[in-house]
Amino acid sequence: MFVCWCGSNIAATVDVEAVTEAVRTEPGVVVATNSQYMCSEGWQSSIRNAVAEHKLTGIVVCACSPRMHEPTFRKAAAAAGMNPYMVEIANIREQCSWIHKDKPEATEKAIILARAAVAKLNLDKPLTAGESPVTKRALVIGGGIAGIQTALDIADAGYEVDIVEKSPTIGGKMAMLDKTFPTLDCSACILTPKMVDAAAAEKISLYTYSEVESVKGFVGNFTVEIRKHARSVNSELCTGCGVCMEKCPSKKTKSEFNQGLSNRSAIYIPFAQAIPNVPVIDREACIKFQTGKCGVCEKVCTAKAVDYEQQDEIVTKQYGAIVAATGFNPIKLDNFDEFAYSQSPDVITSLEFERLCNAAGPTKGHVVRPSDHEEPKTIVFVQCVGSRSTVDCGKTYCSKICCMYTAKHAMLLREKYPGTEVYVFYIDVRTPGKSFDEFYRRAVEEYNVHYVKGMVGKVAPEDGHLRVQASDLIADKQIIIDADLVVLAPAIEPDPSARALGTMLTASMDTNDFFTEAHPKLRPVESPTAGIFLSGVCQGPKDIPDTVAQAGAAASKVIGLLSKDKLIGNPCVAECNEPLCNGCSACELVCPYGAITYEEKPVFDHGVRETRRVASVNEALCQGCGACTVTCPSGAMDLKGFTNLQIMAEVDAICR
Amino acid sequence: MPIDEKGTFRPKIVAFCCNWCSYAGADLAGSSRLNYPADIKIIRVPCSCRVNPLFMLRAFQRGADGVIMCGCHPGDCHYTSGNYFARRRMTLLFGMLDYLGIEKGRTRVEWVSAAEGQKFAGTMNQFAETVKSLGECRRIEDLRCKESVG
Amino acid sequence: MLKLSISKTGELFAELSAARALYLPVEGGGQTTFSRYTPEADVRLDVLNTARSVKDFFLPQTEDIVAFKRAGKKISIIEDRASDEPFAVFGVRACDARSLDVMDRVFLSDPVDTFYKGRRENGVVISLACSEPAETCFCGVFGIDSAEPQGDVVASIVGDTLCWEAKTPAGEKLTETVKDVFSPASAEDEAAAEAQKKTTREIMRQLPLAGLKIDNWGSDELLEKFNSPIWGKLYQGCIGCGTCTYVCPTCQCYDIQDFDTGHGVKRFRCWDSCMYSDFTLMAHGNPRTSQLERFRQRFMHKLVYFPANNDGMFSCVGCGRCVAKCPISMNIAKVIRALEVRTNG
Amino acid sequence: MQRIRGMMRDRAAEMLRSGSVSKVLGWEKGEFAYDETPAIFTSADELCSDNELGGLVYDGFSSAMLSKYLINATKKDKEGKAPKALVFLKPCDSYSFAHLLKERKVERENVYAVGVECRGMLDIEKIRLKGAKSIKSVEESGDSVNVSSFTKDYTFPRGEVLLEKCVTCKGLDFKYCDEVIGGGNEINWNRLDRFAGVEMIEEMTPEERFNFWRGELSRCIRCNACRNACPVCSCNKCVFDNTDSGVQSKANADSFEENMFHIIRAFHVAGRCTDCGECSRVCPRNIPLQLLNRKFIKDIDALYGEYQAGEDIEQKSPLTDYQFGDAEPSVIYKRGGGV
Repeated sequence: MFVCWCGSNIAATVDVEAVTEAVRTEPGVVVATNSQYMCSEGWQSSIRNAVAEHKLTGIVVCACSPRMHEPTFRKAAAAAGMNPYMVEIANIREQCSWIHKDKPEATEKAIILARAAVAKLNLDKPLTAGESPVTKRALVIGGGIAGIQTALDIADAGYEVDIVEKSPTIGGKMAMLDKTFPTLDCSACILTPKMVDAAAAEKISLYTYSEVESVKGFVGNFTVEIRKHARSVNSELCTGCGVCMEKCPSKKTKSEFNQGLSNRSAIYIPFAQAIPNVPVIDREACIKFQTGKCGVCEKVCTAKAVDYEQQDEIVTKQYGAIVAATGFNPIKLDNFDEFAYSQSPDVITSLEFERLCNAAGPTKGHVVRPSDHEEPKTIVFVQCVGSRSTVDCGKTYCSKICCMYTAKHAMLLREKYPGTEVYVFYIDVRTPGKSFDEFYRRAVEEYNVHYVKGMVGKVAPEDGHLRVQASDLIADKQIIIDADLVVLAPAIEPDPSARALGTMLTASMDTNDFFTEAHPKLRPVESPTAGIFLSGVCQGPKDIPDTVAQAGAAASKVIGLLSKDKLIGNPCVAECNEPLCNGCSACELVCPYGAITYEEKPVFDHGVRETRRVASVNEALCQGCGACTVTCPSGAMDLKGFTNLQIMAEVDAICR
Repeated sequence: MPIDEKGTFRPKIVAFCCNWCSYAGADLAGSSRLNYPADIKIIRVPCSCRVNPLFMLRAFQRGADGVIMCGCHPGDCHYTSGNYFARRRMTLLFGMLDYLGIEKGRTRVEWVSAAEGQKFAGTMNQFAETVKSLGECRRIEDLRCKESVG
Repeated sequence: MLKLSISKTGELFAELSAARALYLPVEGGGQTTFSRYTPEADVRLDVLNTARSVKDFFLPQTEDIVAFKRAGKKISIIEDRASDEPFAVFGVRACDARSLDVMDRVFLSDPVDTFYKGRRENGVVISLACSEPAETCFCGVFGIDSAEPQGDVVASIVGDTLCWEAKTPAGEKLTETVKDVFSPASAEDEAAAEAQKKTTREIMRQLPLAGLKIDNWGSDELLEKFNSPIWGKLYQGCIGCGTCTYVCPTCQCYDIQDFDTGHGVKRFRCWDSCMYSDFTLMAHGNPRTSQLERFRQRFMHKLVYFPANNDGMFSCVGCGRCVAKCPISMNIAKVIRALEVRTNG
Repeated sequence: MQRIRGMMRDRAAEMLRSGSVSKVLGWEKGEFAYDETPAIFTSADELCSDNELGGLVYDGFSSAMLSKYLINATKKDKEGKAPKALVFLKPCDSYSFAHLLKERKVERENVYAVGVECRGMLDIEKIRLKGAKSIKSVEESGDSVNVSSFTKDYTFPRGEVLLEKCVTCKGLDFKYCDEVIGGGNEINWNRLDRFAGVEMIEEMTPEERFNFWRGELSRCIRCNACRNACPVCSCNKCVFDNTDSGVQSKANADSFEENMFHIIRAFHVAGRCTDCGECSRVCPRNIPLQLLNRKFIKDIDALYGEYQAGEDIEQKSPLTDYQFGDAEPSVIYKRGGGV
């Protein structure tokens, strides 16, 4: 028992001598002493001497908050050859001397706090932190800008990294965009070099047209099965000449890349800059696969790359860290009848609009009405379609990017087609970002885009026009616009693959299926599950700069992890007393880290031997919160360092 | 009844504080020299979800007159979800104690962040005042623990 | 024999309770149990089985034995057993009255249990004859005459008259203190009482459990009974609760536990139940690891081991409480019936 | 009921004979008209016998729930093989069965669950309290119950002698059963709201509530019948039995332990309790224990949305789930009465 004066910080209101005397007779206390500054080097060496002289197995220090000097005293204990976790601290400064003025009162409280610490120490057990090796390879799931950036940064630090992308090419949503706000850079111009870098990087392996099949293990030691879907084209042999696509007789499939605004062949690459530049056969659309007759592509392929017999392949690999970068999709608008999206081809989504604007798009960059290929004169943009919505088919959150891209679209239109009238209907215009508000004001002021605060009530197709009924909340009146084209800004939602992935990774998700971060403020790019990191929109809506920033942040966290040879755990983790466990799964359900699994195990308890289902804690994953300990009715789950008996002993000592 | 020399009732109060927010909030109250009664003694737990209803009842058994639990604000839990579980558990437990006729003012949950030293001290002062006004806890007590002998 | 009009029992109880604590069957919470007499108490002399038996007064469910106090590193021993005060229990039925014989065998033989002895010496048992036995009663199987119970004083209710007869010196001493409320019984009263006894005995003979055969139980049957495969069938419904043992007037097993009060330790004893998985739990484990063994233990003890060690006295008195209260309606009567045939053929 | 029993016997015998199951969990006749015992039948002959003792029965006294017996009945043998058992489940029992499935105490493939029609179970205590003594036989006929004793015959309206748990029945649906014998999911007796009792207590002043519960809980003899009968209390070792738990206690040596045991007992099954009412039924001291469990159910329903344990085994139970916007514990202070 060591009592600190902390100069006069403690000694001024707590009678340090009295505390020392009072605790001297507590059970287990062998030596009790006090000093000016316990944390000073000199006193730490006296602690060492006391440990040696009295063969101490535990130490109580009455001093400042354990948040301040717990590591200091643990180190001192370890240096003295003691287990560092056999140290308890009674906080008699922050929680006693500093807040109480009356000396006898403060002294009495300090004695009680010291007794509680002794009571806890008497039940302390030496703890050893577990160690586990780290596999120095990372997996990035998703090959959009988030995944690419994360992979590039990790590879740049010298670690192996694999990208798994479910579509035939990397690039993601950004590849579909025409220009980017607020600088109006060409999206492809800034993305393609990164795609090429990713393909060229020695440390990066791409698994396109592939999905994660299963994830096992824990931080530093994940085992992942990756399903490589059959491309029906041998990537090693294919030269990317494109003849097969030209000759393919099945050309009536809607192009996913062009948002269904153009068609593609059954054997295809999604877009010209696709990486890898290797086609895949869409077996649903392929005549050979559907009827057995055709085989044109095989015949025309001089490289003999077409392989109809190719099967899905499962690749099993080890990783130390996993990054989720699964991205987003605009929500389906089938349930928004009021905007006539399903009824009229001239009601389009903003992503479709991007494709219309794009020089490589279906209209070579001419903005025309899909119905009659006429140039529209009056264009209406509707924001918050399904965002900030309370209806069932909508999302409660703000999708964050729509205000800015709508301003971009409106501006581009007015620049390219000065004769057009452009209306934007909005609930609020949100522009918190560098140069964002300036950008929006340019749209209004320089480009004379009509911004109308209010929601569109109905879009009705009417002899070649779209009758848009809306309310102008500022002018407080109903307005009707006969538009030629209506562009909707749908809410964005996490990619549907995220939910299943979340389960595999035991990474928690919110009700909208966005991945939850370990701490909303302080650990925004980590999942609560150790070793799982988050990059891009899978964590929440964000624009390209935010995505890239987060991608880099996730990469740096991964690098930090992979740079370690082994991980040293927190020994204050949950522990299952197997004979008591009744296998009810409650602990598993409340564990935010997926640290608890169940095993059939032989258990022996007081003469009864049986094999049954019991919980098992993965110490590498457990962070020691204790949620499981309270949810466990039998008390089988306990938390080392904060055991049930220890906390109750503290309660007893305090209430004595 | 524990009474000090001035003749006022000195309640026993146990406060469970989570390590990351409330305990740090208590430390901040300390370093800001914000006063609250010495009747309150803090027990550090990793997270509010570590607080078992058994501990609360144990405190009453051992003669506590009030028990308060503090944790991170909802949404700020160091372990993401611990305080949500704790919130449900405590809500149900307190409802049960009330149902058994035990004074509601003797139990409390408060969310205190590491930055809220002021709130911590304020909460403690208020809670101590409430418990003091309720007097010694008689409705859930263990007489064996109250005797001076044995 | 003395007598008293039933309408005047209030006076009797008031007199009895003046000098000592008086316990008698009182209704509360939908059940009748022995409670301390107050003028307001809803005394029920018609109820046969009290929810808890007379055992409570001589072997209470919990009882302080000794305490230890710690000051610093010094430990002192403090005697804190409650002092014995005189008391009387009124309305003890024949079965419960006999149960005290069983208990005496256990606690008054060497080494004598001084706690029990103190209470026995201070307690006067006023038994009450039965006139309307229930279908769950089977005291007759153990040779108990419910019409003529044992006790320090034996009371019976015949029509509107409470009859009172002291049977032991303690009973006589007690009677002396209340003799003023009684008048001597007449020859007709005696005759009516005798007639009632006859009727009661007749009903007893007709009860469904009257035919239970106990003669092939006892010490000679130990191994045959123990090894009978029938236990394997009987125990299956048992949920391992302690209801049967705690409502039983003769179950006498207890545990000794220490309670840390924070200031020291209170050592107390409390009832234990052989149905519990932690009964007889030792450091190495439990000698009876399955509910089958625990279930068998209870009945083997009552019907075989106890008589083997106590001159053939069974430690069941046929009160029927376990019959009425078992959550799954398994009970000693079913056990006796199922195993009544000589199991070795 | 005779007809139902016949169908039950036929079905179970067929399953045993064909070897589809190796045991049948049912009820067996007792010494009296009302003391049926749960029994495990392993042969069709045994099941169909009509001896004095023995043979499967089903009537108004088949109240003991069989669900919990499945835990032991389907335990793996030494070779690691689990026997398959047929179990008869009344509607409320089927929820408890479902909950055992949810907590993996019982594996679905080891059980053939047969739901059996229930018209509410009879309470022999209520029959006795109505004055019937020395009961010889109890016959149900329509809406009345005929009781004959050695001295007298009685007729009671069925609704007045039902078990309390049946008076407040939560419904006659079957959950997770392979088949149902009999049927009819309409409650044809005068059912009381299951939360009426809780509300009555909630409306008392804190003082009254305190006195009420002291009166009730002070009767507790710690026989553990409530715990051991509970299909959800299925820990291998209860904290109250575990000498290392820090809260072990075998008897209520102080009023605190009466409170402690029952608060924790109810809390440990909060969000898991299927509201079967076995705890109240088995209590030898007539303590209305279900009122504690139902308090939690009522609060859970009101604060976190209606939840019925055993309804859907995929659904998270309320104490292993949360919502950001859940009520704060201070919601308790806003309730009427007391400080």
